[in-house]
Amino acid sequence: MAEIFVENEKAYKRRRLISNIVTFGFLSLVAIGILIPFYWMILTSLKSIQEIESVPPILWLNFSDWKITNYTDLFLTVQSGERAGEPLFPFFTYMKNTVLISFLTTLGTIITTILAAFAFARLNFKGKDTLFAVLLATMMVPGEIFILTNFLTINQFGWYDILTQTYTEAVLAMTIPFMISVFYVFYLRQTFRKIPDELYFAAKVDGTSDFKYLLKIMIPIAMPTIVTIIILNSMGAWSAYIWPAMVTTQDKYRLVSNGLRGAFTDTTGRTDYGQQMAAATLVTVPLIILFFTFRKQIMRGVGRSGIKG
Amino acid sequence: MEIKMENLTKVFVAKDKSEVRAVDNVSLTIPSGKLIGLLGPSGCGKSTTLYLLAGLLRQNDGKIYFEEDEVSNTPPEKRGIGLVFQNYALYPHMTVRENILFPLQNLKVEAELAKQKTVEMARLVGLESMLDRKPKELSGGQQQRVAIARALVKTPRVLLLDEPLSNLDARLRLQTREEIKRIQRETQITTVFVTHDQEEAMSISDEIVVMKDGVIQQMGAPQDVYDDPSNLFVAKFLGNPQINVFDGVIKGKKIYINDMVVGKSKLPDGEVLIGIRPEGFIVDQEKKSPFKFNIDLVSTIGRDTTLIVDLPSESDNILDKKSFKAIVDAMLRIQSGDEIHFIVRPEKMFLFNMEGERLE
Amino acid sequence: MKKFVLLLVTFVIALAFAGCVNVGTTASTTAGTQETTTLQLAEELPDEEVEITFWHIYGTDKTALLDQMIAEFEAMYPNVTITDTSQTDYNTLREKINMGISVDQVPTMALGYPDHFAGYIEADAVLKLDDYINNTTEYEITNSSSSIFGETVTIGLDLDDFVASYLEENSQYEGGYYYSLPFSKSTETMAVNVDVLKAHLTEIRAAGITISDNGFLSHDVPLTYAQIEALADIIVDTNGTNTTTSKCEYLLNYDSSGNMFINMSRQWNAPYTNTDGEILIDNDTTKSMLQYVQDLFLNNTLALPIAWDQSYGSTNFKYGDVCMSVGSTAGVNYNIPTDADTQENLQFGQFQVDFVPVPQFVATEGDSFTVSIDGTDSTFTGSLSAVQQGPNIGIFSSASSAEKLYAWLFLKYLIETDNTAKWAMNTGYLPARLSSYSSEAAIDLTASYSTNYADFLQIAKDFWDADGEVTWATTDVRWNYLYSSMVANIAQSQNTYYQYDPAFAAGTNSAGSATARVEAGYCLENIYIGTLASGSSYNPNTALNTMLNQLTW
Amino acid sequence: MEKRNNLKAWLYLAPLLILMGIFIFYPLINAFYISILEEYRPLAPGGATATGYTLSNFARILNDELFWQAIKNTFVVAFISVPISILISLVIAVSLNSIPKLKALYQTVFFLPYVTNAIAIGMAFAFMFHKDYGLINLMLSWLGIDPVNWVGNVATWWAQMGALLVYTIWGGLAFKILVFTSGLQNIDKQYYDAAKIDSASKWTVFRRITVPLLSPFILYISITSMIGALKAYRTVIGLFGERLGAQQNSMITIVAYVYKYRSAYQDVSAISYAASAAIILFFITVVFSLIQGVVSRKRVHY
Repeated sequence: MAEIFVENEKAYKRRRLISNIVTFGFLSLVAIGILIPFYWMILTSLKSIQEIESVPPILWLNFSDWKITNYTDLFLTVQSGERAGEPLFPFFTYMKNTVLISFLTTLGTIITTILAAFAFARLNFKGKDTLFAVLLATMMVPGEIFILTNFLTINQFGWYDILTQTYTEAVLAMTIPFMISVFYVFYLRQTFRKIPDELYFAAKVDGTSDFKYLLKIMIPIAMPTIVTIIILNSMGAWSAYIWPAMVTTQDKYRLVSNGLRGAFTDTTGRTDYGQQMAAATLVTVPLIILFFTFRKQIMRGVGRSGIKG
Repeated sequence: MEIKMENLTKVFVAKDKSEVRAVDNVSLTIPSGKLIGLLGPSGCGKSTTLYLLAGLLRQNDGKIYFEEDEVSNTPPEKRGIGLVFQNYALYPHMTVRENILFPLQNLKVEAELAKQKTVEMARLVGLESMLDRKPKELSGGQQQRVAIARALVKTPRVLLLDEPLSNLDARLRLQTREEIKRIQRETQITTVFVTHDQEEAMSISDEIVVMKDGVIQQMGAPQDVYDDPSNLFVAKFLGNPQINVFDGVIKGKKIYINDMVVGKSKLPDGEVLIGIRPEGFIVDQEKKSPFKFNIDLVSTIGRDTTLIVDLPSESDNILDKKSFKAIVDAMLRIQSGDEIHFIVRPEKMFLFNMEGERLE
Repeated sequence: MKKFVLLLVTFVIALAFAGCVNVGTTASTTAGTQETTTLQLAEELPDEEVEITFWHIYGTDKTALLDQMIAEFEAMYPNVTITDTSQTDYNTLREKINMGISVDQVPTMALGYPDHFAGYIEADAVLKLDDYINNTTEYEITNSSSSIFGETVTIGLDLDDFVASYLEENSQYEGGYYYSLPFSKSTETMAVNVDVLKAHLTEIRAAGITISDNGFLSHDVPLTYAQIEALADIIVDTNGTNTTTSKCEYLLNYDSSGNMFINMSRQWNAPYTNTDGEILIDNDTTKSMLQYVQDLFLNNTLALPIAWDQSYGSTNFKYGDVCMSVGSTAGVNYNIPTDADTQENLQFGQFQVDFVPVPQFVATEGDSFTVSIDGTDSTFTGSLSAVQQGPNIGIFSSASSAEKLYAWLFLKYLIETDNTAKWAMNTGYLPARLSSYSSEAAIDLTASYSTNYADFLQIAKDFWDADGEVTWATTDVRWNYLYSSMVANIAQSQNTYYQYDPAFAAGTNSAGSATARVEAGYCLENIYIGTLASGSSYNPNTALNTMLNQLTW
Repeated sequence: MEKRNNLKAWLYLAPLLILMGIFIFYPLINAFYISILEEYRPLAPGGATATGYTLSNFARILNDELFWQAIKNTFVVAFISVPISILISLVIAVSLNSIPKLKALYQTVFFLPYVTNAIAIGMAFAFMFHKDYGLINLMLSWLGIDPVNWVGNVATWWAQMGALLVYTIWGGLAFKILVFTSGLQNIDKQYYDAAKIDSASKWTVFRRITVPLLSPFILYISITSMIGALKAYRTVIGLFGERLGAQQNSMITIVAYVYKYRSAYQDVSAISYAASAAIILFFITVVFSLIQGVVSRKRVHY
């Protein structure tokens, strides 16, 4: 039998306090660790070259010392050439493209996902389980395996016309192959399956068609999941860069990440960290704003997506 | 192990900042080696009291002693208690053996001994053959017994049971009730048993404690409390069917219900509440008693007949509900529509003031 | 079973969309086997609207001049529109063209390196230019609105006016045909910190090196590596830059490790690759050479820009970490310390910079030289060699005959004597034509300054003749062109021993010449890292083996 | 169950299946096909050609030192970053669960890396790891540790790997923490009360209650992050740029290896090498998933 340990009120409170301090201390330390790269990125973007290259590094800049030239330089107009009149870092063009691509991809994904999830959740057909297993299995396949063939396919479709590619074609090439997500089908199917059968039978008795039932009953009920899918999927376009670079012929058709790739180097090949960080900040900020706007949905969605799919 | 609670108070603060005094200034001594039933309707604070004893909740005020040890600030793991949860809280990923072994491992009991104790305990609760099953492979009753075994294996000073039978079906409940009683008797551990089921509490407990709104109403041996409730709440809470409560008057040492004399009292004149247990009615076969009614419904089960009497409309005021129940001998063959004269057994009749406090 | 049926069906459906692979027993490559048809040109110069696309990689600084030339050309031929597109870098450019070839979508003409063209030739996508070069057709311009109305345009091109090694580079392909013509050529020169040399005049002269009183080395006779080693003994302080004794931490930076490997292989007559695509680096001379280079690395005689985490050593040359730096002639001005630099970083202040030819092992072709490798002297036969680099322009065969014709005319226009000179003066590249050196045409370099190429070259000569003590006013525009002029002179002095590396596409068992060059660079970098980082397992042998592993299989 | 309505179901599935057929199944099969083609020239005029079928593409990959370097790097990233980040995020999730206040704030902060651009933050990390101007070495100097050359050209392999691991772990925490906190919320609090009664120490509770009860989540996370780690690429690009390492290719990963050949497909068979490498990656992924599946059957408790 354990020895009985009796402590007084004070000891109890102290113990609670220490345990709280340790916990909060640990969490705060991690939180700082998480935030540091963001801070460092923004701080660097506000420094002059001299400040960036000072040793030891400057950890804090007073507001009055902020240099926004790194940002303004990004928007300096190119004097001549193909991109004459456009900014050095065509942030707004990239943003516009990214938002459009993200919107279209998400729209397409939602449509294919809802239809397929409905079929898997609600309808009964031959080979359903096998097909579902096959689809799930494709989630394991590294996407790299597809990329070359897909490029050739896009070519066959006439969307990659090196000389005459239009914006529409570029958009098609960037969106159509990504209008599928087995993961979301799986995720939505789970939600659909939680909707009681009785509702379906009741609707059937009322003479509602399957499609109407999907539209009027299932989709509204599953709305939180669908919203989650929409948000998660829209964020994807922010990170995409291999494919957009591959299937677009012109810089102005590309997405934000592609803009970052053209590493900001000065004429001697030295990295211009200030400009680089300014561009990185510009790319990061919209996402962060989006995140804070939909914080609850995003976090709930991602959390749930992790719980058994 | 005697348990003593002194002025124990637990206040919960809800999200809207409103306060609920779940346990309100409770002082109570639980004698060593007894099985105590902590009884009350849901929300009365009985579970909170149990959790305070366990140390899972922390009192806002007051003290708890196990014998002479004050354990008010002792964390649960150091109080030396065993607790059986309402839904058992068996670790789903551990086998029965592991579940039982777990507390011993935590107490660093020597492995060989721990093993032996586990088997002993499993034998005590009759689950020797199930040691290697997972909880979900057991029936509710079996799970319950594993929970008890786990609570007992470390030979706790106190065993606490939180509504341990509520998840069982009726038959199992009876059986397990006996089991708990047997085990408690064999181990002689001071046991506190929380339930909202008065029948359960009364059948199993050495003593019962009736609680309401965080306050102890009465404590005593089950039959004592039943026979001598200290207030209307206790009287109503104990007994099935429930006690019948009538509005009555005392006039000149006599007790009247609707001008019908039902007994005598030394109390001064005035309005009272009269509680009469269903078994307190005796059918006056000579039909002399003025206390008479037409019977509405008769149901006979075995040797008892329950009479349900709908009160005439003009006598609305005599009862807190529209009917009362009387249990009489089935041999009387009473049928609905019969007019029956009742005599009330004085020991089954309790007088309360309008606030529900017991008079005399 | 069902899922296989399903997959099979999908497969069949999908195959209907995309093209099939033609699997045969013989490869259908036709490089060099095409017939040498004599080009039949139209009677009249076509007057239909012609759009020519031209892909390059130039940034804004150079596209301005290019745009100007395009505008001029379009004025001459009003029915022609030239769309130039920068593909930002050579890899993208090549990748895009390669993709384009498979789907028959390529620009009319493009900039490219020989190995790019080797790939295009393999895919039978690029035009054999001999048909135009040797063509005798002449057109009279009758288009009334044209600025060259009434003039006669000849199709043929006189190759005699081009630097011989450039021509060799552009006709090294199978069959000896021209698939491209030199456009924007460059070579390597060596920048020298004159102030540091000047501080050690006596010691340098004692080592038998010619040096002027103001610290200028010879601009005609290259330093030998023996002299480099001697200089290292004098002005390298391995503990770091020592400004009080005017010593640098390293003697010589070499920007392009790939160039260094290839060029030094030639200087040592060490086999590297050949036009058949054979990888020949696995030989004793190369191994000795790498051993020697490692010794240079070890005693800080030689450094690569990775020593400072840079792609180029020019910044650290300015900063004074290194006293000499070999780099492309196109990047001269990055070596000059100016007011724009952070002054405290300039350990020697704004010192005088001079440019000299790249170091050689021998003074005359075929001489022998002796080097000490790990303390043992070995003798080799050497060659003179300087790297020749810079892109050429080719025309794709898929264009219509009118497009090809105008593309050719445009190409011809770009490499016209005057335009070549202008391009050279503006960009720091070197003229591909000999006549440019003596081009009489004065070219407006700025609104207020106009010169011809000969005068341009004279700027440096005047400066050198005065041993740096010129009396030009600080506002004199010649200061702006001094360093470009210097490297142009140096380049000219090197052009008798320019060498190019053989271009070839990847084969089934070995990589292409582009990969070979890249791996050659890694090889030296790996050796260098092996000398710098204790954790590296690289030495000359392992680095060479890695290179071999990457190039052959 | 309702009657089978085959045709209707396939109609609903059609948009997904058609797209998958074109962009997933066909390229998948095609990759296998390409990988066994001999002297494949996808860009040959008049259509792709090959001279026959062969397994030599795989042989070439397996003889390539760089491929083994990629395997080594990828495995080190996977086997170090995955367990560490799982452990850290478990501890964080458990700590988060135990604090009464500010939970939402901390959760939000911890989630931030999830919603950022891998390249952008990678560049920020690269700069943080800069030998002279970076924050990491400054912080090390506070602890009296000499500056380390993390991502510079002459950085040792382990220094680079260290930087890559730090970035990888940093980027991977968000999702794991979120999943684990969601998982923790799904655990009945009574088990913890029971454990307290059973005198379990905090560590015992963590080890014997929390971890086993979270095991389905841990398994899910370890499979997904293992697969994710095997596909590491953007972290390397973000941190080191196209050089894929402080020295050329020193941090190359399997996916980067695939891309290396993707961009070299003007070369004969280069695409076949890329396909072969992708297929090897595919099999590695499958093997890992299977192993984890088997482990799960033994170790995941319910």
